[in-house]
Amino acid sequence: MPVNEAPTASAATAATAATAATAFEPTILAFCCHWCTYSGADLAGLNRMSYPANVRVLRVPCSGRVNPQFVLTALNKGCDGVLVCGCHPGDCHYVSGNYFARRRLMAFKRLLEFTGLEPERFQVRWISGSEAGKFRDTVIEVCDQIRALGPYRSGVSDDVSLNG
Amino acid sequence: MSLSTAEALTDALREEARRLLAEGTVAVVVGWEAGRFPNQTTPAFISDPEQAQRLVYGDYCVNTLAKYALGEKAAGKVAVCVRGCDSRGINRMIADNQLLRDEVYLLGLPCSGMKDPATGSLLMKCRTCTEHDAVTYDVLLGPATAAGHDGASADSSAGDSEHVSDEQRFTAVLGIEEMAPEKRRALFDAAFNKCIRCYACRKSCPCCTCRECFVDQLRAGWQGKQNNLAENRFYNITRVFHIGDRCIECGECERACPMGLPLMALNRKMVKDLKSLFNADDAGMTEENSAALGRYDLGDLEEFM
Amino acid sequence: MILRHSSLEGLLSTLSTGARVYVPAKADGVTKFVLYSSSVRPDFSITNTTMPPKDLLFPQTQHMYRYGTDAEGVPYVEPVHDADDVIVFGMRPCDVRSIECMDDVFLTKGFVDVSYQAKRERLLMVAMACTAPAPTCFCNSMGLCPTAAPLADILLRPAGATDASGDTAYLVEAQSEKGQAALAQWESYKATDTSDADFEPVSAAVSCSLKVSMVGVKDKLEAMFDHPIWEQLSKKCITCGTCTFVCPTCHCFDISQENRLSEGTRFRCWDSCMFTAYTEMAGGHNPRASKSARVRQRFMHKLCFFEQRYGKTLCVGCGRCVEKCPVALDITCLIDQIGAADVAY
Amino acid sequence: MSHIEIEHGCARSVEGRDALMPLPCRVLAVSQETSDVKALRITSLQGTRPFDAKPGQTAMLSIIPSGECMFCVSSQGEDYLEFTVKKVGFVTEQLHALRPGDAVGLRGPYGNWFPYEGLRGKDLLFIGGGIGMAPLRSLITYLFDCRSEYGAIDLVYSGSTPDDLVFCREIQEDWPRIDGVTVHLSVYRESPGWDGEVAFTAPFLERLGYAPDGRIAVLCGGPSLFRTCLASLEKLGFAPEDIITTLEMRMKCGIGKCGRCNIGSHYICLDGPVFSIAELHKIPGALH
Repeated sequence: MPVNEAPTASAATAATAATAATAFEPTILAFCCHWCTYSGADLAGLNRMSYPANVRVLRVPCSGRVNPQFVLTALNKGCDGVLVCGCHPGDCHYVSGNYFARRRLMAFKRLLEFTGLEPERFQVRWISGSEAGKFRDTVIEVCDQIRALGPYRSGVSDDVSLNG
Repeated sequence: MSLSTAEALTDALREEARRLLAEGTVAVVVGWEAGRFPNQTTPAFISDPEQAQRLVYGDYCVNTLAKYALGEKAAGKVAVCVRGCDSRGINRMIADNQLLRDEVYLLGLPCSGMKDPATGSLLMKCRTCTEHDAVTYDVLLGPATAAGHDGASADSSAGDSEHVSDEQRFTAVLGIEEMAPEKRRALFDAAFNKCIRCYACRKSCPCCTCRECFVDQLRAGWQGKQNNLAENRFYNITRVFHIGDRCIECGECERACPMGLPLMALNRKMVKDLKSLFNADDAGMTEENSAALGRYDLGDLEEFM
Repeated sequence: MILRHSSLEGLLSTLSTGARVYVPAKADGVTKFVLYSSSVRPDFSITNTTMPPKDLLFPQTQHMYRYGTDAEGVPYVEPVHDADDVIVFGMRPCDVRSIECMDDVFLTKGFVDVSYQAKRERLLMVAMACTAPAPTCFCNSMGLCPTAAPLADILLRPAGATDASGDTAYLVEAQSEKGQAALAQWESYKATDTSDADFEPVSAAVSCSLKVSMVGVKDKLEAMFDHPIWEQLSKKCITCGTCTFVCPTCHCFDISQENRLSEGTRFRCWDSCMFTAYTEMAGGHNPRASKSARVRQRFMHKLCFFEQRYGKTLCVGCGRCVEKCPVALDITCLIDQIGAADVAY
Repeated sequence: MSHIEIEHGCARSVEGRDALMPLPCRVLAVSQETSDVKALRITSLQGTRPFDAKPGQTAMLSIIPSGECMFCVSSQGEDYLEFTVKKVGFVTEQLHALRPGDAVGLRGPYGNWFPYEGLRGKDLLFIGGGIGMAPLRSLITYLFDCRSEYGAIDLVYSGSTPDDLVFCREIQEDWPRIDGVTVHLSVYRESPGWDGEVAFTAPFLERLGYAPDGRIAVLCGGPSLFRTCLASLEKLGFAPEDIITTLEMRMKCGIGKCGRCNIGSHYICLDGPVFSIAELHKIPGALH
């Protein structure tokens, strides 16, 4: 496991509630391609690089596997930000997966932002297996951005009253 | 269109429908008939030549009929009345392998935009329509209107249907894009809050033809059944994304929505982005499937480095 | 008691100190019953709100209970209580009648629905008689009167005469003990310079222009289960749930749940007999797989089955489905067709 | 001749209890009946029988966080209710993964019951297919408990393969030893290790040639078995009043409110599931 022991989502939520907003620690879900970023994260661990424990790494076979619905689901289930990482264009293990992902996620990101999502909350980066430093820097950067934004309000608990 | 044009087209439609049914060319004709209220029409399904006189055509044929071809084709060849929107819907379903061109017989009709029977004003969906006239048909009943075609306008009221520029087509999208993010969020949160998830939008959409919608994949659990902002947002955004690169911009979803959600602004956001990013074609203009998200180009814009 | 339109605002703000008061208004472009506050502008000229008031008793999502496992590993289930004192101010007679239908469903036949009952007991219905039925209204034909709402606790009838200031007056009558008791709060707002006798309330002569005949419809339908009318009629239906969701009497629901880690909430939510998945069973068999079977179910339930079971029609003639159906599949046209059908009964 | 009276809509809510709220319970025991059928015995947290159910009544069993499914109580003991669960979908798959001690939710009992009072003194013919044995078993085991009060009991039971015969050992070995009980088994396909009858239920039933003679038939099985056996029973001369069945339909609430199990003016969960064929003839769509 390339990730440090992380607090559970509910512990993070409880911590947020208990202390001031400055103490907010975001939960970030990172979909990492098995063939590149996942190894890059592993390498970061081997090299004892430290990066925020806010990120939860979820291994996927390819960035092309990341159904945009995953992103919405992650936000609805309590994540404050979502990061999708895959191989650099041209390097896809399956030849074209990341090319499809690039188009799809580019359009999807614009659609989410159109409906008011802060751009920082959903990001896509290409990180190869040797780019441990880039993985660390990306996680730090995204984490700082989302910490500054504060928690994501999905509206899960606001049941819609049709009348009222 | 003028009353006389509407009457002439109605007569031509009835005659053609009667002939097609009597000769056995088609099993059913899908068109419109008068409803209970003044100017109201409702989709009609005629399989008896004697009943062809029920068909009407005029300024108030608000329903886009394309999707009915899927339900009717089991009985034999289906004649469908088509204008720009209906014909693009048919093309779209052919491209999506839902329909064969041979399973339908298309009765092309000129269109100068349809009106709301309650108010008499041009329907929202028709104000931003780029293709009033059928893009494909087996027979054309009456002359084409002006928009997008070379022919002279059918009559003076065709002025309603002057060519719609991209700027006009994307007015709503551009307006929203200019807003501050918080304002956009507030706008769509209010809209998604209104949604009752009756699914009229997906049911009326000629692009929504999945045998099993993600909404109904209970085992996968994509869509919770609770009505709250998060679930409503999930549904609406996913719906748009699923049809975004195939949307024919018929506007049926927005017309069908009982709660008045700005669904076409969402659809057109996708259409506009795909057009500008990937030079996507307008959907449903041909039978070819050229959906922008189903393919890629090595030289696509790179913004994820 | 006579109440002037100009005193309504004062009355509503007084009432809203002790209860949640809902009034007809337009919010985000949709007319519905909105929780009253000083920023809400009630609009009593709306004949029928797009969304009926049913969700005040039967919310689209009703959380029923929470569950989980405690520290010792023992499972627990605890109810969610959320009933409040609610006043619906300005319900139309058809909507009042719809509550009567819902009462039959949720409060009778051996099982009482606990969450409905809790809300129902704390609901005060203030009805407003109709003076101008909408073109899609047909409540007369369903046995209702646009100016009477027998089940309402309090009935407001706009009085025919307006005074010199042009201020509309309402004749206020309590129709139940609960209503009578509630009127105490209204006393200070009543018009003191006039008496009930000076006003002629809107009369029973108010009538819908849309009329259908229900004579024999139920009996004929009993013999029409296999009639070709369902196949023909359902062709244009796109099987969305609009008609069922805007209907004030449709009460079908599903039960589902929302989980978070080891805890969760089970809720019930509106469902629609128009949806394929509604009757689909585990293993895939669906007793109402076809569109025509589902359309038949909806109309048979409204016009025949419910009457057999509870002695009243499940349609109150509010016209919401007539107005909102995206393909104009009109229940009044269906009733006409049944009337015209050559079926012995 | 008077016919058997079946009560409808006779279930009632328990005072002070929300009929839609499950009781937290535990699994007492699990037994694998066939490759895809398990019998689950459910006990309350206090180790008592969660509630009493009459033969044929149903209850809603749930893995609380996943969802609920309606089952017929297939038998009951001092400290448990037993349910026979076939793996067909999402919830039943999880029910199959349960082990003794695991938590489940249970609410009920719902619906009506077999008219065991009215059947007293009668000869009975049970016809079942596959998982359809579950509801029949609730009545059969009840009859065994007061054996002397009832006449002859004949059972015609079949399944696609021997593996689809639920409670097979019990039915084959124990039941025929009981006085006045005759068991006829068949499978639809030749199967290794099966030297018994190979036949579809309806022709098998006709071949056995049961005459009505005041006998009451109780029928439960899938749609095609139901249709064909019903025709056979009518051919054998059984009056629709003398054929009793129990219906299956998707149910959610169990208390006649949610609408999906509505047929005609009836709700199967509340007014049923037990009906006579004569009654079903009068309900539009019930025999479709």
